[in-house]
Amino acid sequence: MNTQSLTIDAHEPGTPPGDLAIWFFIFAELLAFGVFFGSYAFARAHHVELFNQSQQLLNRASGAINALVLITSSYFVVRAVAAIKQGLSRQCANWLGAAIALGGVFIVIKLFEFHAKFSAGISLSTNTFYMFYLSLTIFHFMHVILGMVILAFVMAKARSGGYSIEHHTGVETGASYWHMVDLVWVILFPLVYVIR
Amino acid sequence: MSQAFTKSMARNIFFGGATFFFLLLVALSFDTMQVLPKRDHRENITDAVARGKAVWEKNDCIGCHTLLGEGAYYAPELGNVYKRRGGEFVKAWIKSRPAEGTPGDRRQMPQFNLTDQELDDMVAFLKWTGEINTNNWPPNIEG
Amino acid sequence: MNKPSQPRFVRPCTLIWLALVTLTGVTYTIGDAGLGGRNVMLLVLAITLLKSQMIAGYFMGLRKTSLLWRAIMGGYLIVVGGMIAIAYLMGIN
Amino acid sequence: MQYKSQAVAKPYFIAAIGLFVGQILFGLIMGLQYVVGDFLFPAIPFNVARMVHTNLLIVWLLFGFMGAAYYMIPEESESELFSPKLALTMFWIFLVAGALTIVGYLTVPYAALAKMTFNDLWPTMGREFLEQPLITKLGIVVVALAFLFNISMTILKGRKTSISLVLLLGLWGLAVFFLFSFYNPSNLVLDKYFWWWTVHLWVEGVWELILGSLLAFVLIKVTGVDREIIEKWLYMIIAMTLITGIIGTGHHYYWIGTPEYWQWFGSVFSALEPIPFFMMTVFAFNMVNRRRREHPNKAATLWALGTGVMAFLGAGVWGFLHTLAPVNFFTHGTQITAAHGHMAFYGAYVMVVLTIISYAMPMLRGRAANSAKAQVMEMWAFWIMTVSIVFITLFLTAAGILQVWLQRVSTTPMGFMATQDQVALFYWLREITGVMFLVGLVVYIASFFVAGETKEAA
Repeated sequence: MNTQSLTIDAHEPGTPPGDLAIWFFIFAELLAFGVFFGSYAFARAHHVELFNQSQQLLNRASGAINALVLITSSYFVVRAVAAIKQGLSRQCANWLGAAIALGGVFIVIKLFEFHAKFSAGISLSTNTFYMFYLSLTIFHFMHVILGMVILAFVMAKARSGGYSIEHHTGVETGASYWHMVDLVWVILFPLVYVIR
Repeated sequence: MSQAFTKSMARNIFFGGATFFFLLLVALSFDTMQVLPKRDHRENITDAVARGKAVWEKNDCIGCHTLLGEGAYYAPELGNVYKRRGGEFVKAWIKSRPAEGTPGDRRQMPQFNLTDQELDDMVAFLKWTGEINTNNWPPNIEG
Repeated sequence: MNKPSQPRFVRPCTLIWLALVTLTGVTYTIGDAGLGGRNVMLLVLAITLLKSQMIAGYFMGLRKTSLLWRAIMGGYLIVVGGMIAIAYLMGIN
Repeated sequence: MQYKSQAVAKPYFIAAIGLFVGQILFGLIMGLQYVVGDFLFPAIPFNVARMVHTNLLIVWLLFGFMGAAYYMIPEESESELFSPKLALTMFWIFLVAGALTIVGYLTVPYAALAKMTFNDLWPTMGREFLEQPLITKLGIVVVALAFLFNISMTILKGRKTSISLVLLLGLWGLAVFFLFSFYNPSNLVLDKYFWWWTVHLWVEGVWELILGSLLAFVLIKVTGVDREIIEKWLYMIIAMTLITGIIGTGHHYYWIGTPEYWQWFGSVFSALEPIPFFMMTVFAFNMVNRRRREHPNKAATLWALGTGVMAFLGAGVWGFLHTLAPVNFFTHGTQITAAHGHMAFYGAYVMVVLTIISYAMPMLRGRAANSAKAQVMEMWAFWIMTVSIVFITLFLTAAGILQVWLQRVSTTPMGFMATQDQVALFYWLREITGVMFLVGLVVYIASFFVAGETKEAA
C-alpha cells in the first residue's frame, strides 16, 4: 500500500476542509458535548419541575444574543475563507479579526451572565439544573476562548502573508473548529434556555 | 504543500487538548475545595480523629479493608463500620485477635497490639469517616 | 468546486446567515412566550436540527464532502436530537 | 544495537523480569489466602502480601520503563547516552532500595517499619500503593530525577523525535505527579482526592504517554512504516487519552465525599476513555498490515498487537463496565474493581514492557532476533499468560457480580464475610488460573535460555 497517500499535495476531494486531524478532534468534542446534552435531557426527565422552574430564572435574552453573535462570527469566518481562496490575505485577516472581536463580545456577555448567577450564590452544587447549566456553559465558554486563540494565530499568519490561493489549509482548519464552537451553542441554547 | 493530515496539527491538538483539560480539572478541583467543608465536616476533625487516621495508616489497614470503597477487597468495608457495629464492638474485635491466628479457612486479622488510647483514636476516626457525605454510598449497611 | 471569480449579488452563505438569524429569533420568541409542551418542543428541536445542518453543510463545508462525512454529522445530529426528544417524552409521563 | 550505551538497558530488563516473578508469587499467596485464610499466617498476613504484590508491580514496571528509555533514547537521538555510568549507579541504588523496602515489609511489622523510618515526622505511609517508607519515596524521587536528567541531556544533545518527546513528557509527568504522594492531610477526603492525582493521573494519564511511545517505537522498528505516519497516530492517540482521561479522574470522585457533579463529569468523560484504547488497537493492526519489511522478530510483533487488544479489553471495556456512576454505586470496591485492575495492568503496562523487552533483549544480546525455537516458546508464553489473565478476569468478574448481587442489590443483603463464602468457588478457579499464569511466566523465562545462539548476529 502506498504510505504516501496521506501526504498529497492538493486537497483530497470528498474530505472536509482543513486538516483531517482537526476533524477527528471536532468529532471527539462533539461526542463529549453530545453525551452531556443527552445527560442533561435524561436528568431533566427525572426533575421536570425543578428544571422548568430554574430555567425561568435564566437570562434568555443574553443567551439568544450570544447565539446571534456566534452565528455572525461564524459567517465572518466563512468570508475569511472565501477571501483567502481569492488570495486576498488582508481581507482574510480582517474578517478573522471581526470574528475574534465577536468572540470577545460573546465572552463579555457570558461573563455578565455568570457574574449575575455567582453573585446570586449559585454554584455547581446548587441543584442538578444549575450543575448542568454551569458545566455546559463554562465548558463551552472555554471552547470559545480556545477557538479565539486558534483564530488569532491564523489571523496573525494571514496578516503576514502566510497563506495563499494554493496553500490555506490552516485557515480552513481554524474555521472548521470555530464553526464547531458555533454549532454547539446552536444546540445548547434551545436545549437549556428554551425547551420546557 | 498542503497535507490532508499533518503531524504538526496532531501535535497541536495534543498539547492544546491536554492543557485545556488539565485547566478544566484544576478549575473543577478549585470548586470542589470550596464545597468540601460542607461535606466532610472538617470542624469535627479533632486531635483524636487525626491520631486515629495515623493509627489506621501505621498498621496498613487499607491492605485488607476498604474505606469508602477504596483499598483491598479482602475484608469488610469500614467507612460505615461505626454505624454497623458501634465503637465498643470495633475496639473489642481489634483487641481480641489471637496473635497466632485461628486455624482453619477463615480469613485472619493480625493482632496489632494497640493501646487503649490508640483504640479510642481509631474509633474516633472511623466515627468521623462515617459522617462524611458520600452521596449515600454504600447502598446498604453491609457496605 | 471553487469558482472564485464568479460575481454574485448575494452569496449563498449570506442567505444561510440570514436564515440562521431568523430561526434564532423564532426560537427566542417561543422561549420568551413561555410556550412548552410536546409539539412546541418538537418544533424547537426541528428548527435546531435545521440550523445545525445548515452550519455543518454550508459553513463547515460538509455539503461538498463524501457521503461518509455527511452521514457521520447527520447521524450525530439525529442521535442527539433523538435523545433529547425521547428524554423529553419520558419526562411527560 | 547501534549504540554502546544502550547496553545499560539490559540489567534494568533483567531486574524487571525478576521482580515480575516475585510479584506473581505473592499474588498466588494472596489468592490462596482468599480461600485458605490461615495460609502463612501470621508470618505473612494478607496486607503484607498485597503490599509486596502491588509494590513489586509498580517497581518492576518502572524498571521496565527506565530500561526502555535507556534503550530507545540513544537510538532516537542518534547519540550515546549522556552518562551510562550514572544510569548503572542509579540501577543499583534503585534495586537495593527496592529490595530493602520489600525486606522491611516482610521482616518487621508495618507499624514497626513506620517507626523505624520516622513516619511520625512526615506521615506518608499506609495508603494504598503508596505504602513505601518516606525514605524510599525520597529515594524514588532522587532516582527519577537522575534518570530524567540523564535522558533529557541525551535528547538535548541529539536528534529530537516526537517519540522521544512524548516519552520524556510521560516520564516527567510520572515524576511530577508522584509528588502528590508526599501530601497526606489528616482530612481523609482531601487525602483521597489528591491521592488520585498520583494514582489516576499516572495510570490513566502520563503512563499512557509512555505506553504510546514504547509501542510506536517498536512498531516503527518491526514494520518499517514511515515514521511520520506512526508519530501522527501517536499524537492523536495520546491527545484522546488526555482529553478523556484527565477529567475521567472524576470516576473516582463519586463516593468519597466529593460533590455530586463529579458523577456527571466522571461518567461522561470516562465513558469516552475506551476511544484512545480502541484507536491503539486499530493503530497496531493497521501498521502491521502495512508493514514494509518482514522483521525476523515475530514474537515482538505479537506482543505489540497483544498490547493493543488487551489494553482495549482490560482498560477500555472492563473499565467502561463499571465506570458509569449508577453502576459504580453498586460495584465500587468489589471484585469487579479487582477484575478490571488485573486485566488493565496486564494488558496495558505489563504487555508493553514485555513488548519492548522482546524487541530489545535479542539486540542487547547481539542478534536481530532469537532463534525460531526460542520465539515459538516465547509465543507460547504469550498465549498462556494472556489466556490466564483473561480467565482470572472472568472469574473475578463472576465473583464480583455475585458479590454485588448478594451483598448490595438483594433486598435482604448478606454480610461481607458471608458473601465471600458464597463466591469461594470463583476464588479457587482464579487461583488455579493464577498457577497457569505462573507456568506461562516460567516458559517465558525459559525462552531466554533456549537455543539462543542459532540465529544470525545483528
